[in-house]
Amino acid sequence: MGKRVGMEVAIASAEAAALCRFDVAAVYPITPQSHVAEHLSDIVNDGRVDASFITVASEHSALSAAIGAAGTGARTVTATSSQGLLFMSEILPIASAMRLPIVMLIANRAVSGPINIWNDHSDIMPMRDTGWISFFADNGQEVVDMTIQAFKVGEDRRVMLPVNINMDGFQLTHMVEPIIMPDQEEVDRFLPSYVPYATLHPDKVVSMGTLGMPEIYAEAQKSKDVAIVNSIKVVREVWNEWEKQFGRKYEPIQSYQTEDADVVLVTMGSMGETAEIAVDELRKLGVKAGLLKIKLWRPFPFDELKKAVKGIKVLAVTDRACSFGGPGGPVFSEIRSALYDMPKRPKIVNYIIGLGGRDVQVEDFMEMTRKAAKGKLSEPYVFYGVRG
Amino acid sequence: MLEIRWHGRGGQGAVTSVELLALSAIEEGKYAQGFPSFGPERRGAPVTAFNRVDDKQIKIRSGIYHPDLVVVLDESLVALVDVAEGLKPAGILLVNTTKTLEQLKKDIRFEGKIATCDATGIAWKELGVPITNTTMLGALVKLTGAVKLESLDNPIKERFGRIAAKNLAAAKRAYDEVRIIN
Amino acid sequence: MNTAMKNPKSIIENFELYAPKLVSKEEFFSPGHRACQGCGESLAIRLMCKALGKDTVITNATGCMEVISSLYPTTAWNLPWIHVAFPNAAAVGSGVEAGLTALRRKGKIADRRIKSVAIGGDGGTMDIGFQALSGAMERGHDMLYVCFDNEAYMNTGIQRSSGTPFLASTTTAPAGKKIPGNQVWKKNLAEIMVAHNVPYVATATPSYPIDFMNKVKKARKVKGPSYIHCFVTCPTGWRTPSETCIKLGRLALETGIFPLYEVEDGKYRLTVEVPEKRRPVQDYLKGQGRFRHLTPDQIQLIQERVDIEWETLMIKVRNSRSREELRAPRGK
Amino acid sequence: MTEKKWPETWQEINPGCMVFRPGSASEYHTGSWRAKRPIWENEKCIKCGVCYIYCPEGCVTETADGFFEANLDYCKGCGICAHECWPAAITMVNEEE
Repeated sequence: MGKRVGMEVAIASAEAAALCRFDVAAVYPITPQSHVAEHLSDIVNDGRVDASFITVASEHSALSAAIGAAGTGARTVTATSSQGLLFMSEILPIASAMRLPIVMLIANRAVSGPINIWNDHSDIMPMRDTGWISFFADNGQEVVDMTIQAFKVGEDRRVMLPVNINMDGFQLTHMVEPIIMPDQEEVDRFLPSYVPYATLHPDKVVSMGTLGMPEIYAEAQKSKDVAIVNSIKVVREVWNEWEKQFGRKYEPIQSYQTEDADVVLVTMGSMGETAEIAVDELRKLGVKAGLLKIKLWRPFPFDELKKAVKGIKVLAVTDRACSFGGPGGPVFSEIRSALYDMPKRPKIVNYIIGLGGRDVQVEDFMEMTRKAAKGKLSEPYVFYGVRG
Repeated sequence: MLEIRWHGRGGQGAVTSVELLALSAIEEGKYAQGFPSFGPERRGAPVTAFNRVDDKQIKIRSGIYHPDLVVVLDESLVALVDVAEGLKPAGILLVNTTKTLEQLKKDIRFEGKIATCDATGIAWKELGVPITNTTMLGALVKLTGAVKLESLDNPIKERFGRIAAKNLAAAKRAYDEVRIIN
Repeated sequence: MNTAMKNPKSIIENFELYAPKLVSKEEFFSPGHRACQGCGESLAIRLMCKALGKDTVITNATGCMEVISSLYPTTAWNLPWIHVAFPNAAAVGSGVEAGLTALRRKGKIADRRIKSVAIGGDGGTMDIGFQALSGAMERGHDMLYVCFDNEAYMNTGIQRSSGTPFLASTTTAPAGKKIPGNQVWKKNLAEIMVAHNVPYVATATPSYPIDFMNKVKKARKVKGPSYIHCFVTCPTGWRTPSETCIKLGRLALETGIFPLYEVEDGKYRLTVEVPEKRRPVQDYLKGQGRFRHLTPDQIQLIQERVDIEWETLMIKVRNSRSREELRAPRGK
Repeated sequence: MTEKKWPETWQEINPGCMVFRPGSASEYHTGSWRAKRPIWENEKCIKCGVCYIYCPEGCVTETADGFFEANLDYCKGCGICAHECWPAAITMVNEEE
């Protein structure tokens, strides 16, 4: 059942894509994604996967070439980070509108300026409304598993949408850690070969990317929204299947020590495991702390969230991005809005943490939890640990 | 859990060392992390890299501030960088040097154990080049027992191919020669 | 009276006179498209598709041709067609090529060559799409890029592009009281493509349909990148009568403003001869609304520059040699 | 001009707004744009096909006897064919005539 190996997570993500036997990779290098780009090209140039690797001239071209390739029916992968993702932003909503199941590995990184190459989530957050399915990984194992799952979810005829896997830059991408790498035969069993809905080929002529007049544009948008909203069923299905075959459980929202918890942290990405230690430490001190880890960011798991917060008095939502001039961090405002209709909802506070590679330690999570217990902070959202 | 900080200069292979140690531990069935100080690495500039090794799953993903062991690949760094910063009082400072304790004490403010190993000398003899990262791995293994010495075999073979045997020989010599000098 | 009647020698030789009859009757660009009356670009597309034939995938940059041909739920295209955005046709086309190549190699699609062809206007090619084009050509994809250059952003309302000629009046470089239109000379993209070592580069115009179609066929055969810079008239943007669409392309050639040539493996060749004594640029400029404001001095300035450009090209035609010819003989 | 046929509901929109009916633009008739239409005088026609090749609509077709005619469902009346015809066999006349 797979092989336990030590591997850098960026490399492991490329290996996972290789297990999916991709046909085309179009990738432009950017720190901290560059090891993904390099390793994908290693895999292709060593002939381990029969694929074309396009050394595109920009991220804009990377996603554009990925769309062209996916349009022909090729299983296509790309990867980026930060400014690169923002440079792709023109093309992101088109990829989903064209219903092409491209898989994108994102090494999450802060957005300039000032320029900063370190990890936070300010690259993906502005892209949350582009119609991509978004997974967030806690660790290298999840990166590998989610990469394989992403192809299956995206290519499902009921979905037909691009999927991105968010892995924290450096914290995950540059980490050598133990990972169970599934066998090729296992992945082949899990992931059937891709049968595209339509392809650019003269044998069956299609026009892709047509003009939507006002008379149909709104209907087209509705159809895309329904597709992504409904995709959560397929995500659950694929994750159940994964658990059955590989024994590792995935849930849109993963709860940790929340059954009797009064105050519960909310995290996305690699800080989740550090936060678990904080919960353990707080429990030793008699604080009924817990943790919710969001694994599926789009489509947002509203039902799972409502179920997960039952009985909780205070939610301390951490955000690794700002919404300047907005109501708080994007995860916070999402969660607060999601729970608005609940007759008995927890109080919700918001910490902006871990911006641009700022380390957040166990003690920080403990302190945040303790301060949040009152259900109110000094400000609507607090930049935790910011000097001044 | 064992936490280790490596000091070297860009190009000296500190990042390779943390990777090799992590791979060796994982191969033993242990849990480990190996990661560089995040950011651009420039040849010649002082760099750090980190390891965690444990028998249980390692959840923590924040930085290492209080290591159990500090490894210094390049003795010239001792005068430039506070290599003992945050080192646990019960921890060990391992330096690639031929200097005496008195000489080292001029630059190092650390009351705990200090170990030295002439890794440069060993590397010259065994490898023909003054690249000390694999050599110092042997010294590290001796001082910490993080992994078994033979667990270095496979990762080093995979990494270095034809010159693996020389690297392993160098590590073995450092394993034998490293001394705690206080 | 058309120019052909006045100066029959300058246009088509007798051989070419009946050539249209020999052209494939198959239409891959259907009527019902919403291009303006007398649109030179839609004509060029129609001819290009005939020359390409059915084993082709078209990638279209945003622009007039995409808008007028693809109103959902209909399409004017009888070829596989994809449009993504404005600046990226070359990148998308390179992905199409990579996809087709990989799938063919892996036996997932039929084993026959399908040509990826990307098209865009002057703005989508020479300005916003330039980086993507440079990358796609430099990487050596087996693809053809055709730029349909009507010398301004026509889709958005005749704004100036780097393809806009010197002193032409556009909506963002208007003929004002102080500044008389576009202040710089047109960018020579064909030359830039030659500098990319693209094995086949050509200029063309639908006014010379057989020449254009032959170039498309030749470019299609190239196993690697090829580039055609196709000069097309825009009656709306140029403020010219719709019926003069073809004549203007001919005048552009006969005045030397837009010479028709090809560069094969580095060697330049004129494909349509121009009379020894070229017509004055005045003949081309007059009657175009965008040049109506020009003074005799300004026309003279254009004439001088065209003369220099022409001579520059002639030097290349006379002296350039293909890489094959330049290859040093091996051994002795 | 034919009726615009939009899909009625979002459910009827093809995924990705893909169109699987090549050449379906011809359902729309651009003939209504025309103010003048071309008339061929076959006595003058030399059957060279210049009118056919230069038509931006592709709506000029060859008849069985080798002459040419325009499909007036699509002809926009641009006048290129008349302007380019060597023997002046085509004239543009007002739609009302």
